[in-house]
Amino acid sequence: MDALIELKNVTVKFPVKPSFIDVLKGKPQRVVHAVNGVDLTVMPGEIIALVGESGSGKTTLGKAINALHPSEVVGGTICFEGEPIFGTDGKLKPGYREKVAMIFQDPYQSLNPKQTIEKIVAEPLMIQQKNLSRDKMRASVVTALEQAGLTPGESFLNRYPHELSGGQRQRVVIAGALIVKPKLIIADEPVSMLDVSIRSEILKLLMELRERQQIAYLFITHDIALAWAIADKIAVMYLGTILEYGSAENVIQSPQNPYTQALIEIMPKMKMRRSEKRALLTGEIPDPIDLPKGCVFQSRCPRAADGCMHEKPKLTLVGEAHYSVCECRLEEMRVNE
Amino acid sequence: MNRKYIVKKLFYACITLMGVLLINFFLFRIMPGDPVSMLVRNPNANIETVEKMKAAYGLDKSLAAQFITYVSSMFVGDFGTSFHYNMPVMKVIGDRVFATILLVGTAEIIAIIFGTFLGIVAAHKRGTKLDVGALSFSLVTYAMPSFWLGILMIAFFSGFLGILPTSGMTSPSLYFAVGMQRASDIAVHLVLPVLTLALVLLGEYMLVMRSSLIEVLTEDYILTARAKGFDEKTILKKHALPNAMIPMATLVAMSLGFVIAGALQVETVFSWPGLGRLMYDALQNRDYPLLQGIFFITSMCTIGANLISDLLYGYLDPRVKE
Amino acid sequence: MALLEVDSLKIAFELTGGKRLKAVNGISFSLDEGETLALVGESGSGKTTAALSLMRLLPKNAVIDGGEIRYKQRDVLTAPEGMIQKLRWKEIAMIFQGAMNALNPVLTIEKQMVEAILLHETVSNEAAYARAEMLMRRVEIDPKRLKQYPHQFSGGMRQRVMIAMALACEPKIVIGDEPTTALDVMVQAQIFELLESLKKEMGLSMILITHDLSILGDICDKVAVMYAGEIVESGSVEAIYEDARHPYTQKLLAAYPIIGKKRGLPDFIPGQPLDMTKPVQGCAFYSRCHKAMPICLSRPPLRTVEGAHQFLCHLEGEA
Amino acid sequence: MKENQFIKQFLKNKMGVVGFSMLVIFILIALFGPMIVQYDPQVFGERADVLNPPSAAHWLGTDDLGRDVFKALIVGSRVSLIVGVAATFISMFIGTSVGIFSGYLGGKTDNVLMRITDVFLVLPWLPLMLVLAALLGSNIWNIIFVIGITGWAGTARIVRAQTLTEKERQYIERSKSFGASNLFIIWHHIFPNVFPLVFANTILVTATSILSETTLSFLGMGDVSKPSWGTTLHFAFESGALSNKAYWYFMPPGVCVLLLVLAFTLMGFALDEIVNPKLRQR
Amino acid sequence: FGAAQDETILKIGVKQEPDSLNPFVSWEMASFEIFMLTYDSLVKFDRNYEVVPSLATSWELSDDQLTWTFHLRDDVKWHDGEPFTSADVKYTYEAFQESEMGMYYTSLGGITAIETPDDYTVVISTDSPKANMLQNVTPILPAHIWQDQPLDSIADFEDTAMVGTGPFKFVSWDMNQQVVLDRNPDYFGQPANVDHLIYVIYANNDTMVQAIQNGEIDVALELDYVDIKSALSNENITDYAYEENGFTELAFNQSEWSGNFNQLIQNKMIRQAISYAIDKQKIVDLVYDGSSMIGSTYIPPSQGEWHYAVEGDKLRGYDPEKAISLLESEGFTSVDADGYRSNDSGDKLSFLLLSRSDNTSEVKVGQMVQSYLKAVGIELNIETVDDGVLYDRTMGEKDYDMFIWGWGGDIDPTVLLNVLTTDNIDNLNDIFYSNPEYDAIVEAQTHEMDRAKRVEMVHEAQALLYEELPYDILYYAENHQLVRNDLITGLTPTVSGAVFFANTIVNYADASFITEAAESSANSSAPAENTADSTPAESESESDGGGSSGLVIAIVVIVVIGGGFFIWQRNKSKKANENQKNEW
Ligand SMILES: Nc1ncnc2c1ncn2[C@@H]1O[C@H](COP(=O)(O)OP(=O)(O)OP(=O)(O)O)[C@@H](O)[C@H]1O
Ligand SMILES: Nc1ncnc2c1ncn2[C@@H]1O[C@H](COP(=O)(O)OP(=O)(O)OP(=O)(O)O)[C@@H](O)[C@H]1O
Ligand SMILES: [Mg+2]
Ligand SMILES: [Mg+2]
Repeated sequence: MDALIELKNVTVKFPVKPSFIDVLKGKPQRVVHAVNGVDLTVMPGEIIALVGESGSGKTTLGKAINALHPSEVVGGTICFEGEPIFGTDGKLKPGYREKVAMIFQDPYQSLNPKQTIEKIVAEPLMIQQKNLSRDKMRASVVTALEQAGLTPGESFLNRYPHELSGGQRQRVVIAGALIVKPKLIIADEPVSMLDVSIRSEILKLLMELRERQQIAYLFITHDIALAWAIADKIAVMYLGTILEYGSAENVIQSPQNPYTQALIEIMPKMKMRRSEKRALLTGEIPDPIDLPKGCVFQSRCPRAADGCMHEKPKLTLVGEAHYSVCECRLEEMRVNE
Repeated sequence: MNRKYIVKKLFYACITLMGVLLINFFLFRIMPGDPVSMLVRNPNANIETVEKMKAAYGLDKSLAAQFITYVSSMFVGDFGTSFHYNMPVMKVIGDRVFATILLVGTAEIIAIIFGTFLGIVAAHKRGTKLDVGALSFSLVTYAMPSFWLGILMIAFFSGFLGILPTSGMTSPSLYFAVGMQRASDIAVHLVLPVLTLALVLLGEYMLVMRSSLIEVLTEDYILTARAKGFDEKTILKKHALPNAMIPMATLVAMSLGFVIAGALQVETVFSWPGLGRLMYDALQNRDYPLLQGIFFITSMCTIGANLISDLLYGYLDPRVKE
Repeated sequence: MALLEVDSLKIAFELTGGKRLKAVNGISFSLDEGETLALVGESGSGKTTAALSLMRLLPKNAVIDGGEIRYKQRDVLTAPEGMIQKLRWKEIAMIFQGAMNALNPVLTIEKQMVEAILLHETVSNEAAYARAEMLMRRVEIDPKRLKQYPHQFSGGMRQRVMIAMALACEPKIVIGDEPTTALDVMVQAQIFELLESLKKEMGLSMILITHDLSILGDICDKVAVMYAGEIVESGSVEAIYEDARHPYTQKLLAAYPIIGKKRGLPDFIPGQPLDMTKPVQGCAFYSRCHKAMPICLSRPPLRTVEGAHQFLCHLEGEA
Repeated sequence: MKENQFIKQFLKNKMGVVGFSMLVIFILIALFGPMIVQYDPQVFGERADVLNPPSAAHWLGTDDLGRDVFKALIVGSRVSLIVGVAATFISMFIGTSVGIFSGYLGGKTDNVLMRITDVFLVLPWLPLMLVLAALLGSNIWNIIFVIGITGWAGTARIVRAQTLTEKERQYIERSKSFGASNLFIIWHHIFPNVFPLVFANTILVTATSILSETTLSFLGMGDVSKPSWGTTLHFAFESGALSNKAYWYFMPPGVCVLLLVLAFTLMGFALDEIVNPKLRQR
Repeated sequence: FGAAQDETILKIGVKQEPDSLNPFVSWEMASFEIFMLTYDSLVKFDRNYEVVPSLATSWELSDDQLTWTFHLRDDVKWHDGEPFTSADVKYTYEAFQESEMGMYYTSLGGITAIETPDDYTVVISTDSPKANMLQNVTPILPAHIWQDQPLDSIADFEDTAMVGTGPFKFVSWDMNQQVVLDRNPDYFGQPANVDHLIYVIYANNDTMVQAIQNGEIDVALELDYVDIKSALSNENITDYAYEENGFTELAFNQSEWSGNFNQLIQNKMIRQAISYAIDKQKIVDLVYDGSSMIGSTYIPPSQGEWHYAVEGDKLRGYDPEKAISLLESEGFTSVDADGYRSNDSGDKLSFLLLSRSDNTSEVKVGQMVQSYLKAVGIELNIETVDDGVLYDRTMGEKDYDMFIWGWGGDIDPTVLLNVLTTDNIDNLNDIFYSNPEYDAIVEAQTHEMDRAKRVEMVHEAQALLYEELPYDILYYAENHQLVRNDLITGLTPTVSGAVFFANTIVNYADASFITEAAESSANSSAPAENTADSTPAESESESDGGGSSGLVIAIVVIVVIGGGFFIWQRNKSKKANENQKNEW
């Protein structure tokens, strides 16, 4: 099968707003290396979870795929169905936005409180298909709402976001993404703001949509347990770099990278943990403006060796469909039951 | 507070200043009414006299040439010669500065003290009669045209009660007085204009202080302070006020700049010999250099006050970085 | 005797428009010296409200509708204001939800820490500063940073500063109101590690408020599960994890995906939390319960499983 | 916030209701007053009619040309209101546009617009108004223009600040992810959300505009062919009402201005409390 | 401090401030008055405006009427002690003539040479007979101070001491506040009775009237009747009313330029119709409460015989019927819905009037004119503009039909008559009026040394203007001067009716305070150095009665409020200290 989307050596570098004095002194422009040479492939209908600590560049990468960053800051190539999404003139290929939608973390914040649900859901159509008639638009809105599990769709049209519960709001967000019939949805922590008791409701909806419409997901989360629960593949990100990538089973059950291992280790397990000492990482996280020369994780890595300081390790195949930048393979994890 | 912040603000202030200079110059050039016309509406003037005066004031040159002269002389502190007073603008202004500073300064101090105080009381006793009273009082003074308030003051204190002088800064009969006698004479003349100006300012200060404090009092860190076991007064003083003072301080600093120009109404009503009235007279006399000078000075004050308020902001609020 | 006892406490908020919101609806629990109690429940279940009432910090529109709070056998709710001021921080301290806003932005960390010490204890300034430095070291922040302002710290550090501050007067009880939400797993682990060691060292009692059941095992002794202002189930952590009886607790536990366990979607609870301005008939969980029965429309009894493990349900409950 | 909820909140606010009622009364007076009272500023009284104290024939006495003060106030309410509202419209339009574009577009646009705003902010507004009024001549449209053009800078600042927080909202990001243009976002998201603030500010700016008109007129820069409260005050002060103790002449117009401005201020204050939930009465 | 309690200060309230104290620059009445007090001229006027000796004791005119010889006093000293000589006169006259600056320059017109045969004789030659030679009151300046100043920069010269020979010495001028003069004890004429003279400058009539009622000033000048009404009931105040030497006119655009104005205004009959339509008496009644004289001819009645009184049916009274019939006979018969007239070719009787915004009386007059014209079917739109704009629009753009403004005159009528001469177009002639016949009469009268004949010629000129009507003279405003009769005595009005600002300084010499006691109650003063020092020094002495009660009030208010604040604070902290005993 052909890849739906393929990232090759994607980088995102935000220029740091220089201080006035620096401009006067003529200091060179500094940049935040938010994403640093990421290769990633998403197949149609696949769920890839992107996990990592705060600030590791997950959202930035998601937005890069959604072409939300100005093209100057994005490097490398992003291909959609085999073609680069930016033409040679630097313009986004028409129609791309209809294929890729994004869902954001906070359902309370992603809906304009001043608009009716109808307007919110219809917004992509208003932007992308300007000459659609009102009736057609309304019909599509109703369909999208019902697909997102808000039935009957009509009863929601004239409501305002504040009249809905958190879960319903997130469904509205999803309906807004569905209305353009996307092939890829980038979901940036879509459930982390919801109460645990209703999270799975939303996740279930996403899964169903995949089944029905063959939508692929780039699922961004910092909860590795959640990734384990729903994703086909997991990519572990740290400081803009993917440190480990592979099928969920492989990554969770036989993590190859010390960082992945630490992440798994530290997750609460819903067990009494009186006697165990937590395997905390020590050391400072490097500044994304001045990335270290070698491995980005060296400063906190329990197994950092001399070599890690000098050479940037590459993602290499460490098992079947399993890549890691590091092969410090631990003994099998205790979590294997 | 970091240096970057200061440098940036200074730079912006300079840009603003340049903008002011530009507007200042061209605004007065496009004004109708040849300034010399004010001098020649006299049976004895003739055309040569007018030409001579124009030449004397540099009005016969081209606009561009005038602008260059204007800016370059401004840099050496020369604001030209007042058409009307035939004196260096700086000197004319200099003579008035004291009166305005005295008036505005006293009024500001009173307004700040009582405005803040009332605001604190009202916010603290929110919803009580005290609050409603203070609030109504402030809203009314805020809504009052200041010149009218001045007229009422004169009508009541000078006309009806006859205890305070109507206008001016000194009694003519005490012209030769010195020392305490003079000081008390000025003080007596100061009462009504200061009261008027202070009342007008006070309303706004009170309202801002009140809402700023109310807002601060809902913040989580106030809850923290309460949880620490502090009594209400200490919380107010040590935790709420430093935060509530931030908008207040910037408002005061900014209004300090405006108030000099705003004193125009009060100075006109009370014949107070300050910059505000000078400005009004200069406008009537179409005294460009003088008007420019005053505009420049007051804009400078405002820019300065803005700068102070920015710096104050940076000082009071450690969060301000860039 | 228990250090702190709460007995059928009821708290309501008076809303504009005359409505009343019953945020806490007759809860009882107790806390012994050195014990850690977890108050869990979803958003809006009344956890923060209950905690604030312990220090009498409720907002002005809150009304205590009944019940009692006893600290060291003395009634907290009726104590004079001066006494309460002494109770606060010296006896019971609190780590607030969102340390971001709980620290005064215009005062240095040092000032905020020292002022509490000086208020409650008669020590010299130097001693207070020395204590602050010690506390900073204790929470693994360079004491030099005492001179800095809150905004200069990262979220995790601020949380640690808040913890250090809570410990400044060596209180008997520390209440942690969701001290780790919005933090990374890595930072969360650090903070639990810290709390745990502090607790051991200082013999603290703690009340930990959270909506995350999965972390309980890391740090708590007892759990009280709240739903709509009521404690629907309480007991030791083991009892809850292994022998949850209330359908709500059971469902909640199943809602967490656990690494290593079977892959697949976790469970969820359909429906929405109650509108607490409306009166509750019978069991508050009725509308969302998968085991709801007609009898649930009447008030459920409090059942005891064994020891301190109790739950509020018409069903006998099975594990 | 939904409209009816907003209205409910407003109705609960005593200050807002008082202010609103006062405003309604003034609007009614301005609308119908001139139709009911017959007042022609060009009809002068006789010598004996000059500066007469209040009587049954002249409820608020007569002015220096023997005309009825009460009727003059009724007729003058129109000008005061129209000038206040129209000038506010101009300054709100400029201020809101500048604020939104500056805040939303950021970068160089922001810098340039804000520097211009700064200049307008530091120029002494009252003298500037006087200068411009002198420049343009004092007919009512010029007065409106002058008040409008000098009063927008503060609004621009406030709107910009609000836009800055507004543009960080996720729904803006969401809209962008669908490929929305800047204008689309400004029109559909930014503007509706800064509107409550703009509205509350409008009310307060109206108060200021009315005061400005009064002040300009008082200082002799008003349009004498369209008598307003300010021009009435001007003539009162200039024709010896004060020394002649003609309180009926200089008190009522001032009180009218005070009440009208107070009406707007009260409403603005109430709106502020509604728009800014932290100030809301508990 | 050697506070001399018995020094007297005459305090005169004025609205006008000197524009400059340099006679080459100044134009204002206030400056003119100060120059009269500090300097002297060769001759001056007495109360009846008769010419009397001043620096010149006597003078002769040659038979050809072209050479004047003035004999000067030999006992005059400048304020700095230098002797006054004929060289000073020569310097002064030549300086004004050569610099061509200032208000005195034109009155020296026609002088061709000045010779000084000795220190106390001045011989002045003219090219033709100079009728106004003795009306020339140019102040004589001290050559020893001024002569080093180059004439082309004489405008910048600041004679800060204002050294003169006059009865008063200049002390200081604080702008917008006061001008202070001291008595010159060595004055060669009658020295003043008062020790000091202060002009107190007021921005507003009302406050000035209030001030004289409160006793803050002794004299208040330049007031309208409406301003002083309240003071008239005060028996301690005497009102001196006088006709201003000037008029307020409704001016009509007579420009040949055919731009943006209604040409109909150049029709004499329409102008006359307008004149008939206006009820001048009612204007005077309402705006001045009847206390001004309605206008007729060009030279005001206050100039005595120079004024031409129109008689019989030539006098245009208020007659709207007549106005309408005039308009109809000019073809303006059709009346539109608004009541405005036009003629068959569609020319509308619609005019634009400019009036000065800072002159409330004129604004009111404009409004009344508007309503009178409306009554006869003429539409009048009013724009109020400030003086500068008015000047621009009249002299520059000429886009007006009428305006209201006024002129003030001199003792000699020439100055006023000159305004409407063709020579003065683009200068003083603000309506571009040109009439060769008129020009000729005005020119001729300046050389007519026979007074009776000259009066005849001046009347002729006025009759012409009255008929042609370039200006409709609306009224001769009446002005009022108030004096505290309980404090000041010795004042006698001049023939004009005024006491001060009346082209003569006799009343400054005559004014004296009634008793020491009365004066010292309103005045306790200490002599200052030459210039007054406004920074308060540390010294103690009691302040005056009215002021101190105000001060007391101010202090009391502050103390009460401050005390309240303090007590509130104290109460708070007390409360907070309770309940602090128990431990948990
Ligand atoms: N617009 C921007 N300009 C400059 N730096 C940015 C920008 N957006 C993100 N960054 C930086 O890029 C890095 C990655 O940020 P990103 O938001 O992608 O992290 P994340 O993994 O999504 O974190 P979180 O879990 O907190 O959402 C961070 O260091 C962040 O500060
Ligand atoms: N000051 C207040 N006024 C009115 N209602 C309030 C107030 N504070 C809280 N409430 C309401 O009381 C109920 C309980 O709130 P509380 O903050 O105790 O919940 P919580 O369990 O802490 O939730 P979360 O997990 O979101 O912090 C909620 O419905 C809330 O809306
Ligand atoms: Mg993110
Ligand atoms: Mg909470």
